[in-house]
Amino acid sequence: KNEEPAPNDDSNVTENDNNEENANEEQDTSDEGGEKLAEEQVLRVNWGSEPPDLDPQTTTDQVSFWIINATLEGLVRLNPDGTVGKGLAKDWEISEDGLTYTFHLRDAKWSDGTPITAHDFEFSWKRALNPETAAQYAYQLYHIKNAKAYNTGEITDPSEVGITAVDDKTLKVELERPAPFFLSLTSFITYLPVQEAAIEKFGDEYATDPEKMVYSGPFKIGEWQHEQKLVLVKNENYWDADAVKLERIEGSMITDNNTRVNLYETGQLDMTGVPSEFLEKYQNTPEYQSLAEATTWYLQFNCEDKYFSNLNIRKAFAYATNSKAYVDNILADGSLVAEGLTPPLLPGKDGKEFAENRGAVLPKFNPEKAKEHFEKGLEELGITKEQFESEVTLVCGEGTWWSRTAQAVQQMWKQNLGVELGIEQMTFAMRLKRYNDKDYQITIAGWGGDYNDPMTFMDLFVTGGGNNDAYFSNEEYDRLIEIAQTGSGDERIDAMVDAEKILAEELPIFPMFHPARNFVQRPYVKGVARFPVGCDTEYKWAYILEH
Amino acid sequence: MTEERKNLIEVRNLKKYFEVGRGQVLKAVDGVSFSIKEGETLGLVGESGCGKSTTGRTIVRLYDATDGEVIFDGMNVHSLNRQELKRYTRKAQMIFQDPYASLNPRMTVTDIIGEGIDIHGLYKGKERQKRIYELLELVGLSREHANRFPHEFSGGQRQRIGVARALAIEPKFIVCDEPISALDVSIQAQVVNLLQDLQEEFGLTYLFIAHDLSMVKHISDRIAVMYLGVL
Amino acid sequence: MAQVELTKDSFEVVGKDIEGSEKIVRASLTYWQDAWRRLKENKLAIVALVILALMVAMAFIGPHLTPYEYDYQDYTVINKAPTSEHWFGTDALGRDIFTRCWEGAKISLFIAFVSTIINVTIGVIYGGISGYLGGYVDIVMMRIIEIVYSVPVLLWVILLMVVMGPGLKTIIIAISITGWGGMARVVRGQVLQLKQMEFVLAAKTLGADTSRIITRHLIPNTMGPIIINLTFQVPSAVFTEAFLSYLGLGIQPPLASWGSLAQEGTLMLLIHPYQLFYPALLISITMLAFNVLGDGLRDALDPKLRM
Amino acid sequence: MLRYTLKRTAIALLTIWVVVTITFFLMHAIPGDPFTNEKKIPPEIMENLKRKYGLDKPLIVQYGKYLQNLLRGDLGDSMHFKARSVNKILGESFPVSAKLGLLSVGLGAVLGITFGIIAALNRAKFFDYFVIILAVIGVSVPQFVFGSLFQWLFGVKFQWFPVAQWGTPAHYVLPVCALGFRMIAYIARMMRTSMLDVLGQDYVKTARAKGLSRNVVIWKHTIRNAILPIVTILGVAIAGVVVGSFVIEKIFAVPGMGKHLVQSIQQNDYTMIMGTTVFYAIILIVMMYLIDLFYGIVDPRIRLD
Amino acid sequence: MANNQENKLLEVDNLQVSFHTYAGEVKAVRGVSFHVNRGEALAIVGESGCGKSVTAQTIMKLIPMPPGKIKKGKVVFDGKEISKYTDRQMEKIRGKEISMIFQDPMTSLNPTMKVGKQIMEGLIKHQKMDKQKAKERAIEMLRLVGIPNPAKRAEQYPHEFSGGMRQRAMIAIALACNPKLLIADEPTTALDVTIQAQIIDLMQELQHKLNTAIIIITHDLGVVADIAQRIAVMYAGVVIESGTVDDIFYRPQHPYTWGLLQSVPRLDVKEDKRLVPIEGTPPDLIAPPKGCPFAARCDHAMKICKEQFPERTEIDDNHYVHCWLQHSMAPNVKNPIIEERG
Ligand SMILES: Nc1ncnc2c1ncn2[C@@H]1O[C@H](COP(=O)(O)OP(=O)(O)OP(=O)(O)O)[C@@H](O)[C@H]1O
Ligand SMILES: Nc1ncnc2c1ncn2[C@@H]1O[C@H](COP(=O)(O)OP(=O)(O)OP(=O)(O)O)[C@@H](O)[C@H]1O
Ligand SMILES: [Mg+2]
Ligand SMILES: [Mg+2]
Repeated sequence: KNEEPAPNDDSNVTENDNNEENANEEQDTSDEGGEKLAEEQVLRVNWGSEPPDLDPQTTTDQVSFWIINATLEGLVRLNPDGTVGKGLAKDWEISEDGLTYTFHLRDAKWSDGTPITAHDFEFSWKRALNPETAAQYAYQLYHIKNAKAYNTGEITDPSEVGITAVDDKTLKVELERPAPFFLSLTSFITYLPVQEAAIEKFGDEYATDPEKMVYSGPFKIGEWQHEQKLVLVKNENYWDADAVKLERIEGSMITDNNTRVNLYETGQLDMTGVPSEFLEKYQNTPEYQSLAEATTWYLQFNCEDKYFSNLNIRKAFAYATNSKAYVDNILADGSLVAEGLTPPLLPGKDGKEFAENRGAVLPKFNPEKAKEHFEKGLEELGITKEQFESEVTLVCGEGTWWSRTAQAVQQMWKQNLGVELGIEQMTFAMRLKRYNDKDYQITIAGWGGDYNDPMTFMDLFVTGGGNNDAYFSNEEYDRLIEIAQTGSGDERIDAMVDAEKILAEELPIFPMFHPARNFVQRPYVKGVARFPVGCDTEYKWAYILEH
Repeated sequence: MTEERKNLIEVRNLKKYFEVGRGQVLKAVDGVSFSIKEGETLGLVGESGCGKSTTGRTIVRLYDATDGEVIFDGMNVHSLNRQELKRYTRKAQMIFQDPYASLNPRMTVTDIIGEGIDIHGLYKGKERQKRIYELLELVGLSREHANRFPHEFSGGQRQRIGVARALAIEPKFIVCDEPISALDVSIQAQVVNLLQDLQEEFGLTYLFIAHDLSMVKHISDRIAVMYLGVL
Repeated sequence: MAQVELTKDSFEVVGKDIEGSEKIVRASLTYWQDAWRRLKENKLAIVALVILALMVAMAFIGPHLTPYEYDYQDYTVINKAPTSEHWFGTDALGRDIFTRCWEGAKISLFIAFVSTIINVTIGVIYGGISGYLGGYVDIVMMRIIEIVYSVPVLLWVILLMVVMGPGLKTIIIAISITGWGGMARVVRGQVLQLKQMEFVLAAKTLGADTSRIITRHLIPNTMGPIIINLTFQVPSAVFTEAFLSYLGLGIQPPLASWGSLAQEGTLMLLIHPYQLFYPALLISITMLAFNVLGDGLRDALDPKLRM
Repeated sequence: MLRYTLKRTAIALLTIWVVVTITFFLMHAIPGDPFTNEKKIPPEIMENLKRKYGLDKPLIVQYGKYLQNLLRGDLGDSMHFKARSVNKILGESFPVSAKLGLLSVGLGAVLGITFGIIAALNRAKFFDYFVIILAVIGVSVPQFVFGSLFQWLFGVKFQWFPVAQWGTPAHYVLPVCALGFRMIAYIARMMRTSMLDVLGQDYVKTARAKGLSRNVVIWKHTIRNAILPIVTILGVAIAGVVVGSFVIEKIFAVPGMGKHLVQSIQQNDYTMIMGTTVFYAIILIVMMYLIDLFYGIVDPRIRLD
Repeated sequence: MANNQENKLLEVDNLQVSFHTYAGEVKAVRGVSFHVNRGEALAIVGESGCGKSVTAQTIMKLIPMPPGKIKKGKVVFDGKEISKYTDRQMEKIRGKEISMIFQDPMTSLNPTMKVGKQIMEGLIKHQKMDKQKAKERAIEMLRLVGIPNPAKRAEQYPHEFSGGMRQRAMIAIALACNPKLLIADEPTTALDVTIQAQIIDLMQELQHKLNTAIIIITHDLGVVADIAQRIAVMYAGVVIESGTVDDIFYRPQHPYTWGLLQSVPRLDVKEDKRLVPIEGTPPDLIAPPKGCPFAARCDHAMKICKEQFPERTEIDDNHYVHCWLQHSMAPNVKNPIIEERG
């Protein structure tokens, strides 16, 4: 999914998503043995901003994700430990070839009391693919047979799409090609069903008002004061209502970092992300927690640029970048130094994380080598350092965080490479235009995983890939990714490990670090599950201890 | 008064109306006719508010006439184009009623007197300076005063600066709009004497506006009395 | 009064001495010399002027008073409160705030001066023309100001950034896009009054054209309000720049301006207040100096206060 | 009067049209579109989106359509807040901003004018210096500093007022103060100058010569004449402040219009950009008109024509 | 005159007023003394800038402070030393006991208040009239000062008045409350002759009916002759000669007074006679000369004149002069005025 904005960046107003409000606390999901529940099961959180769109098929932003995830139920719902748990599907079968999934739905009801059927799923998924819906995340469904063709207008008959409600309780899904992560993907927001009747009834008005939606998840929207407050209340019609302890989730919409912290300080929030500025204050308190995030920040080189098409130049900048010093000193918040593109937490083989299978593949910080490569590169290009300096800039986004990172690496290069580059800070739209126009040389970019598989990172840099802003092109890499996409089991993982090595060798990007999610949470708040990918905060199992 | 002297300026049925909101019209000057011969002084008197200043200002084209003609030296002042108008301003000048208000407080005397010279490009550089000194001395001030500001002068001296400014571009005709009524007696005398001296020396023609009959009588060859916009 | 002894001699008639009496005791000076003299007599204004001069001087000297470059990062002293090594403390990248403050002074003062000059020039001329010509010209010109105010300035700024690329020039133009409007309106108001004054009519009689009347007669007499307004424009330029920086449209890092330093400092307000304090202090001192100097200037240029 | 009003209205409409036109084309000239995320959308989907929002048509057609809708008072649907119309968003956020803005202008005007008057009456005395310093602090310390400081001091430290958010009048206090502070400073400074000017006028002397008490002289003869420049400032200030302050709304989590002014541009939310612009333009023009009317009321010498 | 003490309404004693400006201390009034009896009219004449207005405004405590400052001297009105009064105490005197007509009618009226209202204000305050009565009285006053159609005019703003009318409105304000003392600072400059005569009549009527004392400041000697009983001639911040009207017009002693009288054009003198101006300008009050301030412009100046300010010489009971020519050692100078008028 989206490239995350800078963690704890104060400028998150500019982006659709907003993830400062996260935490992951797997250890808290234990039973409440010996714990006494509080009388009032009210959790006070900060959504960060107004959810722009609560229609699961069209929405794209993090805030809406949290709310939709809490109010709608999919076929599956991730367990607190990240494994696939049961949702509306009570069980399912996967065909041998991995191409056909058959889901059996349980008896569950919408919040208005009507039963939830397989037809709702068929309707919703096809709705996501219908070109008229113009769902941005329609491509999340492209794994399904003919989904892309239908969405792009190549075919117009929705019945050709591999989604069929066999009967009220059975949903059959045919895939274009095997996708081992498809099951977990059905918990993704775009896959969550809306009630057909509600869409017909409310039309464009759907999800504009708590009264104009029908819920299937653990919570309903109780109150929605635009741009101020959105309150979730328990949905008594939820199939697993017994497991839901919280009565209310009171969510405010606060963007400012200082304000969030101040509200936490004065007891008006039960949890909040900790902006980097406040780390020192909270780092040593019991309320502070830091979790890894399935996100990677990297230097990205434009491989079609006059200078950065030269491998030696790219290598020079990679060797000259001391990620560890940056992570330890500037971030100092539990972020991890990157050892490859794919962050930890994503599954690999042998019961280990992919990152472990891969190991550390990146060039290690080495100023001597950096200079060597730089000299060589300049020679190959036939230019002087001054020329290089005068023409090359580092492009970065707006906001304090971004500029700080840019300044840190810029200084590293100045000290280690003797090259002083200019920094160009700009707005998101301007930066994107520069990327699209191939009109940049180096930039700082980040990528956050969409689903629980290394592929969510690895397919980034295939030739002509939509998000391949490095304009990297390598046949071997493309081949390996192809194998990983169509293959299965260990073969996939090995192919992706090899692909990582190519990235580390060819360096279209130089991964720097995986940010941590830092937050404070009152000790009496338990059971909030946090995930590294997708909708990252799960409130279903949360509860409040007596305090 | 010698008959052969020709009329320098002829005002024929001059009208000047002001629009005072909501379509109402104030007839400040309503059909005034008179003529002034070369070298003559015409005194214009009348009650306060009867349109004397307006007449004067319309003659030098500070206002556009609503109707009527001002013939100066054979040409109609109100149908001149820009170029001709500039030439006309060289010949007809005005001394203003209020010596305090009519000098720009942020200009030196040199600048004030020199302005007309610059506009009409009469003299440049050293000659300009020389001319300004001449003018200062002519109106009874000294070179010393050239670099000073209006506020450093007494009322009479200011009025004299106003006269020097008018004379700087060597006009033939000067409208003197109550040049003295704001001054005290001793200074009034200075200014009036100065005007008379200049008339003798350069053969200037004056339209002398005042409400003080005794002063007008003292200076004028002929007197016209205005009442409610008409003579 | 000490009595002078009266002798016959004392009563010798000497007659009048006009030259002596007409001599105004003060030396003759030009307008600006005179204003300067008056300004010099205003001690407060001189103090302000000295402070401003010091600020400018420090902008050049300040960064060299420390062994650090403004962009030198020392990871061992991140976010350290002021010490004898780092007089204003260090920031989140371990840079010396003292050095950065003075480096920032260069930029902020430059932006403040230049954009203020541009704003004042455009605003004054525009307002002068609008007020003097009046009528339909005035109506149209005032509507143009409304239009310029209404079209979101950020759109212009972004367009500028795209077309011209980031940089001081772009920032200054961006700040100037709307900055002149307020000044224009103030000047117009004054000119509407002034143009009725007789000295303007007098200039007209001399055949002065419009541009001459506006520049030589009207504008100099509007100096008071212009200066008051100007002292408000200076901080406003500094903060507009900070806001642009905040949106990624301002000064490019690692350079910093006072505005962006203060902006960053605010993030640290609750933890490391000194990071805000010093830039804010410098801004405030400068603005105070500007204001006091402005007051002094206004008095010095105001004929009512002259004798 | 009627004719004048009609004339002004016609000119105002023309002005708004120009604003709309410039903004419309400017907004399309800058990079980006409403749907671009960091994560790029496949081009086919982008086409679907553009078709849905009518962005696939030639610009001039879109412009014509927009004008048409505008004439009907329909500002369209926001492209960011998918299911909310611009009319609705403005309808919800404007009253909040307006309340906040008017309160702060009110505070600024009342205190600013009072301070200005007192300072002028005590020229070169303690209170005068106090006001000058206050004014300098007010204009030289950025608003975000005041916002953050007030929040921390009165919200966290002393807990006198709510830290942030909107609701009860107690919530208004801090943002109003933070916004108002600058106003107070600005107005006090202007009022002081203006008062000093008027106090030196002869007619004030006349009033005193009549034996009127100091208060009557100040209230009836001085303030009215000194207030004109303040009215000029206030008019523009009100227009600026009732549409909200981005910074203050962000700090105090106020659900106002200010954020939309900035955000809509950052998000390329076309309809929202247009909507806020038109809205602001109308307010500004109305304020200007009111100023002119007010001029006439305060000072009978100023005629409307 | 024995009735002096009770009869004296106002006494100004050695008044010194300065203005502090950047350029230095402007010594506008440098020791002025005079008195006004009840029902009497005193004229103060003198060249522009000699301190007439400042003196008048100091009596009312209306000079701006700062920059103005009363350095010395006292003002006694009706037995009360009002120079010691606070502003608040002065409020009871101003308008009611002493009222003033200001020199500049253009700027002395509040531009944003209807003329009628401006007249009413004082009436309501001092005469405790209600609004209706005050309004009637205000209209009455306007009629008295010769403004046609007063009821309509009362509803107009000052800018709708012509210069002359504004001056008359000022006069109406000052006369409205029947003060004991009226200070009129050049009340008739902007008026044409007929109106001027009307106003003078009005003031005289007031003087006779209500026994009002008047200080009239003017440079129009014609007016002085009509209304005043006594004249004080000021020059550069000091009174240099004072006496009855006849004293000053027919037996003036100071060369400056002579100059003043000679520079007035008169309808009775034959046309082409040139006016005789006083040449030169008054001294700069920042650095006034230590001797007689007129010395530099005086045909008869002597060495001593430049050294020392002449002492007061009493010519007769009410007539005194400060001039060294009065000194026994001074040469005899023939008095041009006495010559001319016999
Ligand atoms: N710009 C103007 N707009 C409207 N009315 C005007 C204007 N100028 C003059 N008037 C009016 O025209 C009439 C004549 O005015 P003018 O100034 O000519 O009088 P005046 O005879 O010179 O009087 P004074 O002796 O006071 O100078 C007056 O009623 C005046 O109010
Ligand atoms: N506010 C002030 N600040 C400084 N100097 C002042 C001030 N008011 C008056 N003066 C000076 O005091 C002196 C006396 O002024 P005053 O107004 O009494 O003159 P005047 O005799 O009334 O003259 P006029 O006939 O012009 O009215 C002048 O030199 C004047 O410049
Ligand atoms: Mg006139
Ligand atoms: Mg006077």
